[in-house]
Amino acid sequence: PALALGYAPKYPPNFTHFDYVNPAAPKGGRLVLPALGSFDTLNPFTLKGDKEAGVGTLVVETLMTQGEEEPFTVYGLLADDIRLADDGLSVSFHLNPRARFSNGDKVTAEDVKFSFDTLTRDPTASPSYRFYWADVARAVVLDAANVRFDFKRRNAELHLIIAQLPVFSHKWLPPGTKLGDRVLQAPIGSGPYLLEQYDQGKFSRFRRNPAYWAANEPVRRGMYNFDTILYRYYKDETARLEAFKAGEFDLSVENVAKQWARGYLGSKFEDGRIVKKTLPHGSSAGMQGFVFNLRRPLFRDKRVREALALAFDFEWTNRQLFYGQYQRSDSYFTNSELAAKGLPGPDELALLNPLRRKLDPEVFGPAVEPPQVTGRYGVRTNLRQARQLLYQAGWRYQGGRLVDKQGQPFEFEFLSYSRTYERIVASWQKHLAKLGITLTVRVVDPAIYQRRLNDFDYDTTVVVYGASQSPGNEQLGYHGSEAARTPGSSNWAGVADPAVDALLQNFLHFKTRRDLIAASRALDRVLRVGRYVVPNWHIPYHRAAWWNRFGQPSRLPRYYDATSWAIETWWAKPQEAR
Amino acid sequence: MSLTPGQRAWRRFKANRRGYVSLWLFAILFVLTLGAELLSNDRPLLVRYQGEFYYPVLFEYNETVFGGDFDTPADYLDPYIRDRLSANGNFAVFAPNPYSYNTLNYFAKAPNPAPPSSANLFGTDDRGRDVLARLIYGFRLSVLFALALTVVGTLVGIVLGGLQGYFGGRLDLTLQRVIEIWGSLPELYLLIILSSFFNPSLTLLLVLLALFGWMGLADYVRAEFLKNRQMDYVLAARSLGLADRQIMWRHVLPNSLTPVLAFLPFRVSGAILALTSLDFLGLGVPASTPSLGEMLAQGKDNLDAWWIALSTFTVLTVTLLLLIFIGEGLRSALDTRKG
Amino acid sequence: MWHYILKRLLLMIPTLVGILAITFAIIQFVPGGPVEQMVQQLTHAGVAGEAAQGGGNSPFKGRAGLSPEELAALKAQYGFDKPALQRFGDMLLKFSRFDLGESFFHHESVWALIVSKLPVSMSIGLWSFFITYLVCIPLGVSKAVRDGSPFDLFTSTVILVGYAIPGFVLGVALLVLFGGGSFWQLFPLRGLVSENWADLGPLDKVLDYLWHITLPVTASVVGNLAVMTILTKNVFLEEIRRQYVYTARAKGLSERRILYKHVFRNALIPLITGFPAAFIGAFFSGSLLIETLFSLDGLGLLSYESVIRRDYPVVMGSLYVFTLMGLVAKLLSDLSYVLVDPRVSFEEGGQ
Amino acid sequence: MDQLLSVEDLHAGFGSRVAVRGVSFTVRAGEKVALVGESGSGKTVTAQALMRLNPDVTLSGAVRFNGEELLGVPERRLRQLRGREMAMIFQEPMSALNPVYTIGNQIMETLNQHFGLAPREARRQAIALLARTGIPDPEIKVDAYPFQLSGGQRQRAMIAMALACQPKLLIADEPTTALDVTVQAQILALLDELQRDLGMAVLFITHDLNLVRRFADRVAVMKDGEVVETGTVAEVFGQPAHPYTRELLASRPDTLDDAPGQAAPRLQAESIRVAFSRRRGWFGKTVTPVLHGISLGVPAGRTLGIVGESGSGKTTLGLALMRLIQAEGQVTLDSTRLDTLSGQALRASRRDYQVVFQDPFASLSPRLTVGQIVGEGVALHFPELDETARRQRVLDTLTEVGLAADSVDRYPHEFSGGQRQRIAIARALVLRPKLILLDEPTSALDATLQKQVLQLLRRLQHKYGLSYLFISHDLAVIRAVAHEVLVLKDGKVVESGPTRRVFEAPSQPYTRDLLAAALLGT
Ligand SMILES: Nc1ncnc2c1ncn2[C@@H]1O[C@H](COP(=O)(O)OP(=O)(O)OP(=O)(O)O)[C@@H](O)[C@H]1O
Ligand SMILES: Nc1ncnc2c1ncn2[C@@H]1O[C@H](COP(=O)(O)OP(=O)(O)OP(=O)(O)O)[C@@H](O)[C@H]1O
Ligand SMILES: [Mg+2]
Ligand SMILES: [Mg+2]
Repeated sequence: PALALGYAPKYPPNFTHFDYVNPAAPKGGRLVLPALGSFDTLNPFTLKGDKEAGVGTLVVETLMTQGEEEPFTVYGLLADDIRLADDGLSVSFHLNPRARFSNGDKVTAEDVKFSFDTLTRDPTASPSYRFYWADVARAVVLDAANVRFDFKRRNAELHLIIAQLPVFSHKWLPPGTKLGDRVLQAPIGSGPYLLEQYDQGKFSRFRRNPAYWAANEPVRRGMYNFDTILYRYYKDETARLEAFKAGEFDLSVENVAKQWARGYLGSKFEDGRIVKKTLPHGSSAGMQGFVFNLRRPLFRDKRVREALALAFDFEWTNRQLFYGQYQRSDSYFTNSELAAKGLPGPDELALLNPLRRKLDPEVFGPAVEPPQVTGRYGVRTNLRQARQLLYQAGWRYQGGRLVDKQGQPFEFEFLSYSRTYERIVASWQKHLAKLGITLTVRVVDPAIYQRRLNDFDYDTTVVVYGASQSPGNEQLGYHGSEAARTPGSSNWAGVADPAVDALLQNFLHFKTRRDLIAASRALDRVLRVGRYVVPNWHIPYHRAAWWNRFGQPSRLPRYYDATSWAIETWWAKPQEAR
Repeated sequence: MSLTPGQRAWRRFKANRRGYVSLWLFAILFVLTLGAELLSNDRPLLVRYQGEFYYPVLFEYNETVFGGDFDTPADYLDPYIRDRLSANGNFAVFAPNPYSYNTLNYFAKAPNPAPPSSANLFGTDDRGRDVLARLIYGFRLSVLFALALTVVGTLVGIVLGGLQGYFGGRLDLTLQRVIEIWGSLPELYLLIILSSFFNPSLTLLLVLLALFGWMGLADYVRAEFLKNRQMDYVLAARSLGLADRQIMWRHVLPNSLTPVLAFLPFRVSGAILALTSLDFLGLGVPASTPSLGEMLAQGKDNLDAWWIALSTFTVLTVTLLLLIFIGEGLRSALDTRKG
Repeated sequence: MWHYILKRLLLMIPTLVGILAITFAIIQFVPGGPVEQMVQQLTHAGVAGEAAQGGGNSPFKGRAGLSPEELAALKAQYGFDKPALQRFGDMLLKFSRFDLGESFFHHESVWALIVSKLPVSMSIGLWSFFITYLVCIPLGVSKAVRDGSPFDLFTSTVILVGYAIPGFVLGVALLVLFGGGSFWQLFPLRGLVSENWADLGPLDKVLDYLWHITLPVTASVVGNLAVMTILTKNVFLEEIRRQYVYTARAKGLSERRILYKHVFRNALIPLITGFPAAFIGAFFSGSLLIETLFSLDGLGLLSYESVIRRDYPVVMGSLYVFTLMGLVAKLLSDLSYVLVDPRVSFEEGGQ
Repeated sequence: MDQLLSVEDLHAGFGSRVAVRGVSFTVRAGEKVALVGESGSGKTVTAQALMRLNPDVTLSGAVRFNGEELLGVPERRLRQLRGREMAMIFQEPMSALNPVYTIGNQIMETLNQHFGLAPREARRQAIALLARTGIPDPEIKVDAYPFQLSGGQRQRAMIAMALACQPKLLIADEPTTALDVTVQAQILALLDELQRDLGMAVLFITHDLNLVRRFADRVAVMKDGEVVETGTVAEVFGQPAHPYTRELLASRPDTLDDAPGQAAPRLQAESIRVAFSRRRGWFGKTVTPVLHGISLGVPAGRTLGIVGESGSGKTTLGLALMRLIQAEGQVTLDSTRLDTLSGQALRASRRDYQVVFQDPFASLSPRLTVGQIVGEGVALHFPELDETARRQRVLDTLTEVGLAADSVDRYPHEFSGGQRQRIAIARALVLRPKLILLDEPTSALDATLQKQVLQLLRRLQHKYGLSYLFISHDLAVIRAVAHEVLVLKDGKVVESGPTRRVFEAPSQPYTRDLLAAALLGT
């Protein structure tokens, strides 16, 4: 019933509930949540339209569900069993005989195939499904309760990814209708909630399905305790925060440091009516950073990149701009066991040693840490070091500016589509100026930004190398030399290094989690030595505030999203339930 | 009693106390900010270092001149340089407000935006720049920008509106169509296109806003001209043999200025605000440019940092009030029926 | 007159075609089209916030961009596979039947989209419009009569302070003050009506509606007052000393009547210039910032989003409709000149 | 008889400029008092002060109406009196009428204000009033806007408006300046009738001494803001005490003594036609022909007088000849075809022919000083003159028409009606053109000034060989200046010829009527 990627699932087959829920949580009450923006469709699967916030998760369920304490383990939900073929080229699921759609119909293999086919073939469906399951060749109905997915090629995690397939009843889309014709009809799903009422762009209200089939399944016990879940839509952040403080909704998750520090204040916080808390999590933060586009000759030299990174004063930035809420990101797998630390271990060396000739010797030393700024003269010490590196790289001073051999001044541009970064980059600009380097900030509109990103037409910009707990073939997209040549890819830095390519192969065919960890750490070391980015920061906890009328389980999950955590595991305190 | 018309207009202007005083105040503010570099600057007015005098406000000196490390322009607020400048008999005389519009106060006590303190009288903005310095420079820049934009927009509006209204008929019909088409151009897209070719700059914005800024006024002027060209004095002027140009300029225009004068102050302040309006598209001027518009946008984003919004807003309101009062003075100066 | 009106109406056709053609041409040069928009939506590249959100357990499986075939498919979906001229021709043909086409990003026709935003736009627009004119004209008149008095100074200051506060700052201030989050809970923070509107009685519905629009209308009106008031004041000052005023006074008319009948009509031309446009505009008014702030779905937001997202059918469709209205408004204001002042004519050379 | 109105020691001023100093006079109920005097002596200011019409004028002294002190009463009370008890006919009917309302509307308004008449009834009365003032087709004219009327028609609309509520006191400021003698007689008869029937008193401001003699009971003579003499008409006219009064009475336009010799033709016009199109209702349009093919000629150094009923098309004819309105027909000036000229050539040609408009106030740009107005043409057509020479020339011309030198820097609205008329004359004369169209150029001038201006015109004619087209209702003036006359009626020439012949042996009945009416007053 459960399958994990390269390790044994935490919960045994006969487990009764997750540890991070309260199996005895009382049902009832109401949870009101904010949503940003607007919605004009209740269909979560289409390309067009602004999507409603709840339908996708509350009304529709997936074949299997992920445990929130392990990197990548799926537990049975609609499918109670999963079997990966020995050749790794197909996976089959056995459907739970109890599984029912909200209209009472049994969930059949036909529905699963129908859902898959619709999502990947319907022209009005969002193309992201096509991309996501591009390597799945077809779904095959074996019998009413069994369905098989055939793969085009072997892939270490594809069987777990297809387990995330949302399943809806074929009755929702009678023959001849397209997804795009079902704009204001929510899908017929098997989820714990039913859409009760909505007003386009304003609110949507869900009622707990009293006949929910999975109420006592182990993956659902003690979860989804509210009778009503109501989303209210706000278009403006200020309005949203004010509405929260006015009690229009119950839970606010903040992601702007300044707001967190200054907006969540007042008597309601002081007397405990609103609880303001940081909730630690273990999710990998990946790497956010200012990436250098190596396609530009200016950044070809590693010493130059290193010098530029030395000029960035994270300590000041964090203190003055972020109220000290962030931590420096040091790795491409920040905040996870996948990040390299200290000297390489034996597993890593096993991967690195064969490439020793192609690798910078620094890789075999301690993992590279981002520079720090300390002392009375602050960043000056770092700048002196940077100047040294620049001298080595052939730069010199002329007329108060840093110039190359041809006398061309050192100038580059920071591209962004949000004003936020002007402020963040300002101090870097200042320090670079001291080095004689001119950094200009260019803010463009999102479409132009995307166009320039696709064409790799930028000097530097801020990007996130997102990372799951279980990295996979996306790493090839980030760092592979093929991706470096493909317009529109995510190899923003343009890394084209045979050694990196070799290391990336490890993500396609690994056996155990240990292998994966070793592969990640080895890659991490190499990339960090490459100084492709000026590492930014991350936050290892959620910033959340809520009205004090809810019960929470005593344990937090490890990898989770704050809002889902509330929806799934909280309950209304009876005396205060509204 | 023998005063030229100009002198009489000036007397009427002076008679409007409010407008007169406002003009003075505005002129003083403007002249003061023209010398912004002397009021608010991160480069000292005078430095004595190892027995020699330097004038950083006028000349750029590299850091190495003062014993620094880098062969790049000195940052006089850097503690390393400050230490050198205050050691054994050296000294530096700073402007009353030792920040320029783009100076980061790297040593603010509180996170940015930092509230008013002795270091930053009006606090700092959200990246640590001194609000007072930005106000001083921002006022200067915004007013210059706005005046330029207003002059251009008003002139074009008057000329085209006047031509339409005065000649009527086919010219009117044609110009009207041209204006309609022109006015419906997707300004935003043009900006987006242009900004993908050029770095947004003040000049670019000035040109673009000027290209589109005159249309509203043209309608009003046209209407006034349509009405006034029917007056008998126009007939009389024609009978003198005046050319249309002269009739328009001397006879119709002075009597058609009411809406122009009413809108003038608003155009100026509108132009100041226009500097912000495109910011949210990333099409405004670079944030390093000190403009009142940029400060307002900051004020909105940092509502709890009241010192940004409040000080900018005050400057803006005062400017606007002064302009309106000057406008009223101007109106009564042109109103021959009075006084 | 008929002749002139007919001429103007006929001229609207080439004007409209011209406008559409130019805009269409310009759009061809806009960097970053709907396809890029969609790609960004699909791949979530770039960072807008200050820090990437860690969290969640959804395994991140972003792929290395889109393949050329996928891109081509997306392009075809938006009709970009056809040559521009053909697309333009198709569009004109459709527009001539008042068929505005389908939005790229919404599941609705452009018409339906515009219509669905009208309640918000009209609510704010019409109320602001009426309040503006109802306040500005009497205020401007009494300021003209009392030119230079303390009353004049005081009201000038007040309306100018109102003018100088940008709408969004005022909006935020109102929201914070009266939204209940930090100070007083007097007005609702979002929407046009309450969630339970359907269950209310007729009177309650009206009250609920008024209660909801108070803040947004206030925020959008306050800045509008100054210009109109000062304009009114100035034109009245201009007219108030004419001889016909003495004649009217000699008839024994009250000052009110003199002002509002005799002077008013003479002063009307500048006041009326913007009027039809403002009135028609009131139905289609949109203020991005106020709509966003009060979570209203209006045309301001629609236009802005359609520009930013490159939702060209919406851009062109609304341009078409609004321009048509604008042209009609302009004609109306021209006709109103003649109505107001019999001496005005549009003929060549006057007289 | 009790005093209806008594004015004592009235002072009025504009800022520092005092226009009226210590004026006193009385008007009894049903009495007709004439106020005569020099142009610019303060008659209009005095009249307007009685009703406190102009808030910019500072007043002191006492004005008692029916025993009630008016200078102190609140506006509310004044409003009840204005229009109802005391009504006013303004000197310049064009500027005094609201340009954007029909005259009917403006008359009805008074009726509605004081009698609360319903629109339908008010309209009926308005038409009746217009008819009584002798406006032809009152049912149509009631819907005309002021600019669609001739000068005399406007003036009659003004009179109708003042008489609408049958006031106790009528203040008539030059009420008949634009009326031909027949209509004038009709108006005077109307006033007489009202006085008889209702006991209406009339305060009558005029320059026309004949009128005073014929019509008034008592007379007050003003000069320089003061009343220099009062008394019954017989007393004042019989034994004038003040030198100014004597001078006034002595001034009569002397008759023309030139022999009607041959002279080279200067202006020649062939079958001039003009039609006005007028909007009817919203979209309709009617075209009314006003001139039906008029031909005329003016020799060099001669004056052609144009007379005719008010509304007969005199002004229109003049403007058509001057190429200021659209017209058909040929116009030749000194062998130049004016009607085919256009653009720069037309503008340059304008130096040779100038116009003095019937309504001087409206023809003066309100925002230019008199110096600018008069100097404008000089600067244009005599570019060779420098600033000082130009100014000197302007000053000289202003002095010639009897305006003080300080006028140069004042604005048109700061003058009296007669002064404005002289400004308009100065503007035309200063260019020394070959031909001047003078449309009622002396209607607002007192007899002395009138004489002075006419003499000036004649002197210039002799000196420079100027030709004049002289439109006037005042047949005495016509006789004094015109070598030939043209009698217009309904847009057609009914009679023309040498003045003496036409005046002594009119061939047409219309001309005979006209002359009869005029001589009645002599
Ligand atoms: N608005 C004004 N400002 C300044 N002076 C004025 C104003 N109006 C009139 N005056 C002056 O006041 C004096 C009296 O003018 P008023 O109009 O009463 O003369 P009047 O006797 O009616 O002359 P006329 O017979 O020419 O109409 C004149 O000298 C004139 O210049
Ligand atoms: N703009 C116009 N539109 C329509 N009708 C007009 C217009 N101007 C003048 N009229 C009419 O043309 C006729 C002739 O007018 P005109 O002004 O030439 O008369 P006039 O002979 O100068 O009379 P007066 O002695 O009263 O000045 C009048 O009946 C008048 O109503
Ligand atoms: Mg007078
Ligand atoms: Mg006339």
